[in-house]
Amino acid sequence: MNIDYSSVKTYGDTLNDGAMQVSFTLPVPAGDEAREAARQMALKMGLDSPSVTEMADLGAGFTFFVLYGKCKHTVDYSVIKVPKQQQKVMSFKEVNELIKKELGCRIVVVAACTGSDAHTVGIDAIVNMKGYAGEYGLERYPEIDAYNLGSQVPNAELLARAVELNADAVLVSQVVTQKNIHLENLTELIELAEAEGLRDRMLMICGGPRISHELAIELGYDAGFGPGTLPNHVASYIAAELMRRHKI
Amino acid sequence: MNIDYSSVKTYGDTLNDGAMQVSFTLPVPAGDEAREAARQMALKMGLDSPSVTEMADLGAGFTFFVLYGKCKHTVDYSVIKVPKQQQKVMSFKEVNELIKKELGCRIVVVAACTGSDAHTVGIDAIVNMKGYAGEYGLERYPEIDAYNLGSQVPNAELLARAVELNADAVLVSQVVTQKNIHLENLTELIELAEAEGLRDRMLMICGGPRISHELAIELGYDAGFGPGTLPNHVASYIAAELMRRHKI
Amino acid sequence: MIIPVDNKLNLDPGKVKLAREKAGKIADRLHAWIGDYTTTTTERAAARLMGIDGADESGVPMANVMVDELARSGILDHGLVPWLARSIVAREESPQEIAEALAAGSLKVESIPDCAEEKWREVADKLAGEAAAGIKAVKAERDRLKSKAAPPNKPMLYVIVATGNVYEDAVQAEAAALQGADIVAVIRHTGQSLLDYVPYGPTTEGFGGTYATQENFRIVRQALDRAAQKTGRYTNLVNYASGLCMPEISVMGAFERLDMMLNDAMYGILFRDINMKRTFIDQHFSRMINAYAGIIINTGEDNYLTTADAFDEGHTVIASQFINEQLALRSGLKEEQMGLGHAFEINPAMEDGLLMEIAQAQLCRELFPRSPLKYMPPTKHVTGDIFKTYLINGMFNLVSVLTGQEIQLLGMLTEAIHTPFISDRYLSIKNAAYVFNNAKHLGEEIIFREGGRIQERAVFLLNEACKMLQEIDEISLETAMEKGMFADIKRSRDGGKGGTGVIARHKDYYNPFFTIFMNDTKVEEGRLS
Amino acid sequence: MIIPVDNKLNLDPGKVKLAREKAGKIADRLHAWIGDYTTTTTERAAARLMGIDGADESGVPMANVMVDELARSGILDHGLVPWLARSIVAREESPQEIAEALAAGSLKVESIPDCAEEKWREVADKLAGEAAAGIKAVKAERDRLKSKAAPPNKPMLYVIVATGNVYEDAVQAEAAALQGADIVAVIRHTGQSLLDYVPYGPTTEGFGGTYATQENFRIVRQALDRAAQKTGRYTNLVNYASGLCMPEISVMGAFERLDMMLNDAMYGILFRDINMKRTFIDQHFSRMINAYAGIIINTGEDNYLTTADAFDEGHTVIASQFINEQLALRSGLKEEQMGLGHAFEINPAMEDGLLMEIAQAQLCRELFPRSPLKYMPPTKHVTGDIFKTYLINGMFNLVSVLTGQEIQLLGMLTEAIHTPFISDRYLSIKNAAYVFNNAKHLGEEIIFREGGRIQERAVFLLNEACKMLQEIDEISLETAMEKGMFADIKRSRDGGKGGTGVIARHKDYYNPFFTIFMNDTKVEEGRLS
Ligand code: B12
Ligand code: B12
Ligand SMILES: Cc1ncc(COP(=O)(O)O)c(C=O)c1O
Ligand SMILES: Cc1ncc(COP(=O)(O)O)c(C=O)c1O
Repeated sequence: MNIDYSSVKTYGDTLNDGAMQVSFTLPVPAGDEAREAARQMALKMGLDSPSVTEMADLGAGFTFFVLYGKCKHTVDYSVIKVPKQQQKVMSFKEVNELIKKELGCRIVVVAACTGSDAHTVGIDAIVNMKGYAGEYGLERYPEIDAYNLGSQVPNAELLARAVELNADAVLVSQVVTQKNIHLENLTELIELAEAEGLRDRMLMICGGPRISHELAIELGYDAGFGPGTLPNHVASYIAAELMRRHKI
Repeated sequence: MNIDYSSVKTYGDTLNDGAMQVSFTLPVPAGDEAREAARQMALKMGLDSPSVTEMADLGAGFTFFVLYGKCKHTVDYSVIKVPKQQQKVMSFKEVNELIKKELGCRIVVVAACTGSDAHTVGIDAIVNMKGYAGEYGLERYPEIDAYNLGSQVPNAELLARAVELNADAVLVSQVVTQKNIHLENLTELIELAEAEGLRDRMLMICGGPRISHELAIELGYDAGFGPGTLPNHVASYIAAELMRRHKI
Repeated sequence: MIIPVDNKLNLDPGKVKLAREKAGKIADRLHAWIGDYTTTTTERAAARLMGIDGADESGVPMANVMVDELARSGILDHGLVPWLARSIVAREESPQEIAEALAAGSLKVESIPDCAEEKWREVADKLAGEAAAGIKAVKAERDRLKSKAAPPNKPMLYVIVATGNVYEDAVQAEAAALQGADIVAVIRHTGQSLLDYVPYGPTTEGFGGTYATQENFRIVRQALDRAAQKTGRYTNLVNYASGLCMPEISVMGAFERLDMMLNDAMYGILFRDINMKRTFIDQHFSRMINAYAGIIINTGEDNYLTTADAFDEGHTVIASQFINEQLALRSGLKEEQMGLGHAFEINPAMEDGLLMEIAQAQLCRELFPRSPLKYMPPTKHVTGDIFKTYLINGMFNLVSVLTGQEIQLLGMLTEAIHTPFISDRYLSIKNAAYVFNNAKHLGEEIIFREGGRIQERAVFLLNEACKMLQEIDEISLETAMEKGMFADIKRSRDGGKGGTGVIARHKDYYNPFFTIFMNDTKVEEGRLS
Repeated sequence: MIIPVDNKLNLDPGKVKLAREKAGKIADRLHAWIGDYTTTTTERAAARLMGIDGADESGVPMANVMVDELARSGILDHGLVPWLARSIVAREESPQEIAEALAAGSLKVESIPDCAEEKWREVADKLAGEAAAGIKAVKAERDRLKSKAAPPNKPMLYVIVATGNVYEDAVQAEAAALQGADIVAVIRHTGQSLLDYVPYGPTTEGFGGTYATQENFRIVRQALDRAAQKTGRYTNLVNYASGLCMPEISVMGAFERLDMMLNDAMYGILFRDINMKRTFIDQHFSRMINAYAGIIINTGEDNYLTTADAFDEGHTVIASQFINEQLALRSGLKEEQMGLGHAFEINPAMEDGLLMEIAQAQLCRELFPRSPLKYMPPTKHVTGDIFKTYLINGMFNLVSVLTGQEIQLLGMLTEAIHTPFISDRYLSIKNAAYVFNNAKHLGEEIIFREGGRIQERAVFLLNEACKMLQEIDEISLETAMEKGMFADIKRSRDGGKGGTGVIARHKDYYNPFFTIFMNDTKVEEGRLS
C-alpha cells in the first residue's frame, strides 16, 4: 500500500475511500425532512454520499442520527510536529538512584486539584503512597518529599504552600472541563505564578483526562500529562528536567 | 426553547452548541502526530474544539479515533421539501375491498431481486404469503396476483415476465449497495424498460435497506420503499396509484 | 416493591443477623446524641414547613434571615417554632409576614412578648398540622397519579439531566420521559452542597448542573407531569438533599412532589468534607421529612468505589448499607423507601470481574430484600471509547436484571467525556430496554454453583462486612471515618464544613414536626436492630 | 479441543442417540449412491492433486481444459487419473506438460495408447502418494507452527476481510492478526460459488470480496505468517469450498495451508441453488481432502436463520448439524474437525430471547461435545444503530463464553451497513476480548433451573429435531429439501446449477486419492451411527 502522507484521507477498507462515521442530534422533529437536514449537514462538513443509517425520535422535537459518508478532506501528516517530552521513562528505582547520585538533594513536590474541581482520584494516583496500576506514588519515593493538598484548593493557596515548602515542582490536576473551566483555571494559576515572580523558581506541571503535553506547553506549563499517566512518568520527567536545569 | 429553523445546528445539551461525535481511521501510525492529524481533519470538517477521546492502534500503520467537537455549520430546515408518497396506508382488508369495488379487476404484480444480488428476505417479506411482522404478503391478497421470481434475476428477464403476465406493477429489490451497484442496476432496469417502451405500461417500484422514496423518484421510479416497509404499505400505494391513473 | 429472592448465595442467616445487630448498635450510638442538638438548617426547615418562603433583596432566603436573627439573639437553642408561634400570637400575622418584617428590620426578635406555653403551642401545632396535611395531600396526589399510570420498568430506568439551565433541563427531562425513563434527576450546580442556604428562583446559568431550588423543582415536575399525560406513565423526579441543607431541601421536595432524594450524611462527610455532627443531625430530620412525604431516599455507597477499588473494598459498601438502613429506620423510613446505593465499578479488565459484580449485586439484593436498591453504572473505568462504554453499560444492565435490582442509574456513552447529551440518555434507555426485555426472566432461571466463585465472593463480602461492623461498633462510626475505613478517605471528627451550625438544644426546645412525622411513620415491629 | 460439559440441560441420552441414529441412516441413504458418481470438479481436483496448475491463454484453468477434453471424448467416467497415468507412461512427461500439450492442441485424448493396468496404476499411485505426502508436509508445518505459538483465545476470535483486492485484504488480515484475531477469513467475490472453475492468479478488483484463487490464498497466508512472527500467535486462515468447485478449492486449501474451510453442500443447495446430486458428490471428496489436510470445516446451518425465523426454526439447525456430522464422519473427518454452524439470530426484541439463545448454544455444545462449533453473530436483526449492534454483539459474545463455544465469528458494528471497515474488526475484537475475560468462568458457575425456561427450550429443540430427523429418514434428505424443511427454501431434486457435471462412474473408475485419504482418516470406533 502506497500512502501519500502529505495528503492523508480517512480509511474504511480501501486507501483514500474517505470513510467516516458521524452521529449527532438535530433540534427538529423526526421525519423525512429531518433525515434530509442531516444529510445536508454532512454535505456541509465535506462528506460525500452521506447515508443516514439510523434516525431516532428523541421526543420533544429532537432527532438523533447515525450517518456514514466519505470525507473529502485531506491532512498533511508529513509536516505535523508535536512537542513531546524528551527524556525516557525510568523506573521507581532508577529515578531515586538518579536523584540521590546526580542531584544530591531531595526533590520537593506540591500537588493539588484546584478551583471548584473536586476530583482527587487522578492526582492521588500520581502522588499518594499507594500509587496507580501497580506503580508506587511519589509519596513513596525516598528521594521525593511530596505534599498532596487535596481538592478544591484555591490556586493562590497552592502557590503559597509551594513557596512555604520551597517546592521544586507544582503539580496541578484538572478533571472537570465543562465550558473549558480547566483552561481558565490553569491559566489563572500560571498568571498568578508569573505575577508573584514564582514562575521560574519551580516546574509547573499539569495533568488530567483532557490534558496533553502540547496543551500544557501552550498554556505556559513545563509539562502536561494525560490519561494513563503513571507516577514514574512524572517522577522521571521531574528528575531529568531538574538535572537539565541545574546543568548536571 | 426558541429554535430558528432556518439555521439549525447540531445539539448536545444546549441549543446551538453544535455538539457532534465522529469516528474514523487514518492510515498513519498511532501517536501524538496521529492524534494531531485527526484533530486537523475535524477542523477541516468545520468542527470547533475537536477533542480526541479515544485513539487506538489498529496495527499495520492504521489508527482509529473517536472524536467530539462543535460543528459550526447550519442547515436551513425551513426550506427542505422531500417528495413523499401521498396516499394513506390501508389495511389488508381495506386494500382488497378498494380493488374489488373501485378497480374492478385483480392487480398483477411481478417481483424480483435482480442483478447479482442474492438477498431474497426483503422482497419475500413483501410478496410471500407469510409476509412480515405479522402483515400478510401480497401473495395472500385475494385481489392481487403476485409473482415472486426470486433472486439474481437478470433485469431483462424480469421485464420479459412482466410483459408476459401483463403486470400492473414491477417490484424490484436491491440489498447489496457496495460500490453503488444498486444504483447501476436500478438505472439499467429503468433504461431497459424505456428502451422497450414499457415504462408507462406499469408501475415501477423499488425497495431495499438503502432505498428511499426520494431516491426512487430521482432514479425514474414511481415509488421507493425502505427499511421497515410492510406489505400493506406497498399494496396501498399500488391500489391508490392505479386508481389515480385510471382516473377512478 | 417486594422482589422474591431465594437464598441463591448460601448465606449464613446468623451472619446477616449479626451484621444487622452491629449496625443497629452503631446507629444507636449516634442517636444517643443526635437528639441533643439542632442545627441552623433544621430550624430553617421548620420555618419552611411553617410556610416561610422567598428571599430578601440581596437574595438571602427568608428562612436564613429568620434563623440568623434567632441565632444572633441567642434563642435558637429553643427552636424556631416557639418564637414564631409567639410572634403569631402577638402580632396576628402569618409566618411569612413575620419573616418579612424581620427581614425589613421592622420587627426585632426581642420585641415579641412571652405568652403562655399552651397558647403558642396550640398555634404552633395547628400550623404544623396544616403543613403536614399539605404534605400528605401531595403524597396522596402522587399515589393517585401512580395508581392510574402504567407500571414502571423493572428495574426502573433512571437518567440525569445536567444542563445548568432549568428550562433546558425541563425540555430534556420531558424528552427523557417520552423516551421511556422512569426516573429523572436534575444534577445540582457544582458546589451547592457546600452552600449554607438554598438558592431561590429559577436557574439559567448553572455550572455542571442546576441549583436545587423550589422553583426549579416545580418547573421540572411540571414538565414531567406534562410528559406523563402523553405517555400514560409516571416519571419520578429526583434531586439531592445531601449537603449543608439536608432538611430544607427535603421540605422543598415534599412540597413539590419530588419522588426520590439523594440523602446521605456519610456521602457529605466523605466526599464534601462536611462536619460529621452537623450532617448526622441534619440527616435525621431530613429523612423524617422524606419518610412522611413518601419519598424514596438514595444513599451514596456507590461513591466509595470511585475513590477506593471496587474489588478490594466491596465489603465497605455492604457495611455502610447496613448502617444506613439502621439510621434510616430510626428516622421513620420504611425499607421500601430505602434506595441503598451500590455500583458496578470493578475494573472491566479484571478476569471474572463480571462474576464478582453478580456476586455483589445479588448479595445486596438478598441482604435488603424489601429495599429498592439504587444501582450505579460503571463510571470510573469507562473511557473515551464510547462503543466499549456502551457495551459495559449493557453488561451492567444485564447484572441488574439478573439480580433483580430496582433503581437503575443508566450508564452514559460519554461518561468519561462530558455531562450527558440528549442522545446519550436516549441510547442508554434503549440499551436497558433491550437487555431488560431480552433477559427478562434470566434471574429466575439461573442458579449459582454451590461453593463456586460467585457464592464464595458473596460469602467473603458478608464476612468482611461483619468484621468491619464489629470493629466500628467498638470504635464508633466517627472514629471509623477518621481512620479512613470508607472510600479510602479520612475525615477528622471535628473538622469539615458547617460545624458552627450545630446548636445544643435547650431543655425547652420545641419542634412539633418531630412528633408529627415520627408518629406517622412507625417502624414495623422487629425491624429495628 | 475437548471442552468438558456437564449435562446442564437435563437432556435425555436416549433422544440424543435416536437423533444420531436417524441422521446416520439419512447419511447412509445418500452414501448409497454418492459412490456411484463422479463430477467434473472431482476430476479437476484429482488433476490439481496430480500437480496440474495454471490456466490457458484465455484464462481457462488447465484442470478444466483437461477434464473438458476427457468429457468430450467420453472417457471421464473412468476418472481422470487413468488417462493421465497412461499419458505419462506413453510420453514420459509430467502431468503439467501433458495438460499443456492438451491445451495447446498438440495432444489429443484419443492419441494416448492403452497400457497394462499394473503399469499406469503404479505411476498413478506413485504420483498420488507424492501429492499426499506434500499435503502431509503442509499439515506438519501447521502443527509445528501451532505448537510453538501461544494458545488461541477461547472461544477463538474469527473475523472476515472483504475488500475485493487481495493486497488490501492482506494488509487488513495482518492488522486483524496484530489486533488479536485467531482466525481470518477472506470473503469471496459475489457469485464465485456458481463458477464451474476456479479463477487463476491474484485478484485486485473483486466485488463484495476476493476470488478464492490459489495465489490469493498464498498472499494472505504469507501476510498472516508475517504477523505471527510479531505476535507469537498463529492466525488461522479460512476460505470457502462450498459451491461448484468444492473439491478443487479444498485441494488449493490443502496446498496453501488454509486452516479452515466452509464446506457444506446443503448451503450450496439452499442458498446458491446448486444441484443436489452434484454438490453432495463434490462434498464427499472435498471433505476427504479437508480431513486429510487437517483442515477444520465450517458448516452453514447458521444461514438457515437468516431466511427462516430463528426462534421458530431453531430445531432445523440441530437436525442439520446431526446430518452434517454423519456426512462428515463418512468423509473421514474427525469430530474435532467439524465446525458445525449455528447462530445468534433470534430477534433481539423478543422477551427472554437471550434465554432462548443460551438454550440453543448450550444444546449444540452438549450434543457435539468434541466439535469446535462455529457460532455466527447476529446479522439479520441488527440495524444501522451501530451502538445497539455493538451491544447485541456483546451479548452474543457473553452467550458464547457462557456455553463454551469455540469458533466465534465476531459481529460487526456495521453489519447492517457495509462490509467491515478495518476499525469494525478492531472494535469487534475488543468487544469479545472484554467479554471473554470479564466473564471467563461464568459457564462453570452457572446452573440452569431444572425444568425452567432454558432447559425446557433445549429439550423442546431436541425433540423437534428428533421428529424432523425421523421424518427425513422416511422421506430422504432430497425430498425434505424439496418440501422446504430447511431455511424455508424449497429446491427441486433435479433442478439447480451444475447438474450436468455429474457423471456415473464406469466400473473401472479409478481415483487413488479416495483410498489414500480414507485409509489415513479412519473414523474412531463407535462414532459412525
Ligand atoms: C470518580 C468521579 C467522581 C467522584 C470523584 C471522587 C473523587 N474524590 O475524586 C464523585 C462521584 C464525587 C464525582 C463528582 C462529580 N463529578 Co465526577 N467523575 C468521576 C469519574 C467517574 C472518574 C474520574 C476518575 O477518578 N478517573 C480515574 C483517574 C485515575 O483518571 P484521571 O483523573 O484522568 O487521572 C489520570 C490522568 O489524567 C493523570 N492525571 C490527572 N491529574 C493529574 C495531575 C498531574 C499533575 C499529573 C501529572 C497527572 C494527572 O494521571 C491519572 C492517572 O493516570 C469521571 C468520569 C470518567 N470516567 O472519567 C466523572 C466526571 C469527571 N465527573 C464529572 C462531573 C460533572 C462531576 C460533578 C460536577 C457532577 C455533579 N454536578 O454532581 C461532581 C462534582 C465534582 C466537582 N465539584 O468537581 C464529569 C465532568 C464533565 C466534564 N468533562 O467537565 C465526568 C467526566 C462525568 C460525566 N460524564 O459527567 N465524580
Ligand atoms: C440475510 C443476509 C444474507 C443471506 C441472504 C439470504 C437470502 N436468501 O436472502 C446470506 C447469508 C445468504 C447472505 C449472503 C451475502 N451477503 Co448478505 N446479508 C444478509 C443480512 C444479514 C440481512 C438482510 C436481510 O435479510 N434483512 C431483512 C430484510 C427484511 O430487510 P430488507 O432487505 O431491508 O427488506 C425490507 C425493506 O428494505 C423493504 N424492501 C426490500 N426490498 C424491497 C423491494 C420492494 C419492491 C419493496 C417495496 C420493499 C423492499 O422491505 C423489507 C421489509 O421491510 C444483511 C445485513 C443486514 N443486517 O442488513 C447482509 C448484507 C446485506 N449482505 C452483504 C453481503 C456483502 C453479502 C455477500 C455478498 C457476502 C459474500 N461475499 O459472501 C453474500 C452474497 C449475496 C449476494 N450475492 O448478494 C452485505 C451488503 C453490503 C452492502 N451494503 O453492499 C450486508 C449489508 C452485510 C455486510 N455488512 O457485509 N446475506
Ligand atoms: C448520596 C449523594 N448525595 C448527593 C450527591 C451529589 O452531591 P453534590 O451535589 O454535592 O455533588 C451524590 C452524588 O452522586 C450522592 O451520591
Ligand atoms: C457453508 C458456507 N459456505 C459458503 C459460504 C459463502 O458462499 P458464497 O461465496 O457463495 O457466498 C457461506 C456463507 O456464509 C457458508 O455458510
